[in-house]
Amino acid sequence: MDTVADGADAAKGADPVGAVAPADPVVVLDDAVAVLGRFPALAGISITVHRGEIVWLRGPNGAGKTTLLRLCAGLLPLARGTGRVLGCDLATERDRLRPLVGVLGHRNGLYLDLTVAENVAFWGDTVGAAATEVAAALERLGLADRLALLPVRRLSAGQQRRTAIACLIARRAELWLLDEPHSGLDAAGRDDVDALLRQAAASGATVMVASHEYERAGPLATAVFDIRGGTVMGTAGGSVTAGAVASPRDAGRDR
Amino acid sequence: MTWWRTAWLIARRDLLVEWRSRVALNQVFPFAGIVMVMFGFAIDDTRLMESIAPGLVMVATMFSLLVLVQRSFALESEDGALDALRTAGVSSSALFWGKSIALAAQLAALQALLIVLAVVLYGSSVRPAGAPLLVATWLSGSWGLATVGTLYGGLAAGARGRETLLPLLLLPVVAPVLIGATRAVEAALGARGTVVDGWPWMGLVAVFAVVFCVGGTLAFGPLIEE
Amino acid sequence: MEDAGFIVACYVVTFGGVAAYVSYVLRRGRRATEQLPDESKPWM
Amino acid sequence: MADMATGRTTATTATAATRTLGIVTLVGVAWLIVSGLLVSPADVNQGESVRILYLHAPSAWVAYLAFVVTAGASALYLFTKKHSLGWDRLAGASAEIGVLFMAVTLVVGMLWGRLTWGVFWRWDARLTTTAFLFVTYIGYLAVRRLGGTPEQRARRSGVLALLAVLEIPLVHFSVKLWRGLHQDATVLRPNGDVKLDGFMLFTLIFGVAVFTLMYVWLVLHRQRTLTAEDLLDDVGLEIAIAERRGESRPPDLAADVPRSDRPRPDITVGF
Repeated sequence: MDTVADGADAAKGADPVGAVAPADPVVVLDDAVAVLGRFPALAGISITVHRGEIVWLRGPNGAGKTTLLRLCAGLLPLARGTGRVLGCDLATERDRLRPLVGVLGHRNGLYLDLTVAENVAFWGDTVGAAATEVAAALERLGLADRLALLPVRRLSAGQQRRTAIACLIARRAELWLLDEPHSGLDAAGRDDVDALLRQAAASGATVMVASHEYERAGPLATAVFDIRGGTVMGTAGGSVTAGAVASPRDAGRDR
Repeated sequence: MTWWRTAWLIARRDLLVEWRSRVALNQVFPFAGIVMVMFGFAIDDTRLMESIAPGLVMVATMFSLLVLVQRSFALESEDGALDALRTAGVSSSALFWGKSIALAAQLAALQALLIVLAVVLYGSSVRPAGAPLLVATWLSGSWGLATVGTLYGGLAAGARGRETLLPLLLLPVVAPVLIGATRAVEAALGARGTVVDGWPWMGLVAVFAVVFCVGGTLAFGPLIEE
Repeated sequence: MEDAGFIVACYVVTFGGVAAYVSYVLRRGRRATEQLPDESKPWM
Repeated sequence: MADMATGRTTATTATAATRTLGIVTLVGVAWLIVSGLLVSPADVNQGESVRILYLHAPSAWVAYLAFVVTAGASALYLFTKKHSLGWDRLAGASAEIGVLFMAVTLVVGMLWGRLTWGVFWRWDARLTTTAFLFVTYIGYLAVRRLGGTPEQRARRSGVLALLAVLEIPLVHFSVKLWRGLHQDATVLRPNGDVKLDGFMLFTLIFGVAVFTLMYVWLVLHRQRTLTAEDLLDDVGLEIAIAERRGESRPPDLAADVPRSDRPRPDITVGF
């Protein structure tokens, strides 16, 4: 760490070149534009997210929240501007970035004809998770018993969502990008998600959540971005500085 | 996670989905069978049918290939699994091989069924001397069609109008397999020429399989990338 | 002479087809270029 | 938009060079028609129908040339560091012209076949390969129209053009082998057994030259049209970005400004 940037509180213009040290920003977007067809879903957005934060993306439908999450996952090309996520340049290193993030989109990314257990095991296998980790993930989401043997197609929307979250746990991501993670879940499921996200952040992962659920996301978030018209209108809430979560390693990574 | 293990994981997953949903078994195979029966109605000439049976088998395979390729990518896009695969760090070449292996297995089963149907419906018979040629053509044809189908299926998967784009892209490309496999099977079944005449045709099919296997391994990533 | 009809048809098809395409390209080019200033056009 | 503050706007893809080229080509075409239809003599074997050769062979030549250019430009796009979209647009323009000339070749070939063979279509190796090539590049053009970013279009279609290079020899070889089986009696093949005397040969070579000039002229214009359209898309994107950003203003401010009067970005910015 260079001492020059010390007092500047990770000034926005600072060049984030170099290895990702704990206090380095995990996501830095500068005037980023992402295009869906001809439509600029993100119209020049600039944000900085630090390690260990839980960022709540708030805004009306069509504001660009989903696109922002997909851009940060390396799933969409950057049309204009610059961006760097987990030390990877969004223009050139999306291949390297994608395995480092965990995404929960609108859709669950499940194979509807396979059982819950098969789905979680498959997604665990793709990232090399051990069988015990997969079992633990199923257990944690309350999918371990009878449900695990049912095809996903026969589950309710909430149960499918739980399965997707179990798949997400089995993957040890450094950056969690969640689009409406609470949708379809009952109260207990929502509590599970909240606890999970807190634990992930405490153990050094970074979380970005797009949500319309104020009473859920509000208490959870350490920073809030108001997204509207494909840009950030403002930041609010108890935005933590880099120093506040300086050393997440002691929390361990028990997931 | 080695490359081979990933490819195998994908192949196993695709075959497991097929085993659970039985779409190929319950819908595509009967479709191919009914195509054979319809050819029988349309041609209505036993001697002619016997001599063109190999061609009809390959044409029915081509039609079924289109349906199987669509299905192979529909199960990825049904619930957004393609994005999940991309963020799981699955390399595109491993994905290509995995899906090709699964598709080749289904095609091999399908062609075996169609050959049996040709024997039953059109009166074709397998010469003992032609059996090795038939098996070699069967395997290389299945692999060639599977690789080229996966390659172009992946390109069409995310596109508007994919149902119509896929045949437009795929059918001109598979012409060498259609020609080569038909001639080789004709030789093997004794519909035309000697068995020895069939081997160069099998070679053509094998060359096709190798070319598109290599081409697909290299090209699949850029084609499906957004 | 029956052949003459075919031969003339060939010439008509060839140059008629090309002419139709030329007019399509020019019209499309005019529509696109009239909204752009000259200094942005690399060929100018 | 001709009243824009900066610079002139000339609504054309032409330049002095292409105008000259166009005039030369037109004169050439006129002479080719006169020479091919009237001046040149009839062939001993083929009779008058040899006059079709002066169209058929050059248009086939241009079609193949166009596809070679498409493959080369695609390779240059994919394998150069800069990934210049100019190569992609050249590939697209050339493929479109190739499809046009391939269609002309097929139609003229069929008419000629009707004259010399008595049938429109024969399952001749060259004819069949040509038909496959035609369909392949129609598919290529369909993929170019799939949408997405220009880079995505360029990458996809570039890979597809290189795959077509793999495919064409295979198709041609297999069709040739396939035909070899049938041992058809030798018949009049287009330009196979035509005895070209000096003037006829000259007319043929002249036709190839004129068609090549036609190709160059077309490819220049088509590529410029594509360039202009891509630039317009960029401008449209700038406007769309500004409008999109406008959504993020507080509603009361946005209400003050009627939609059409919202400040638009100067169209020349960014070039």
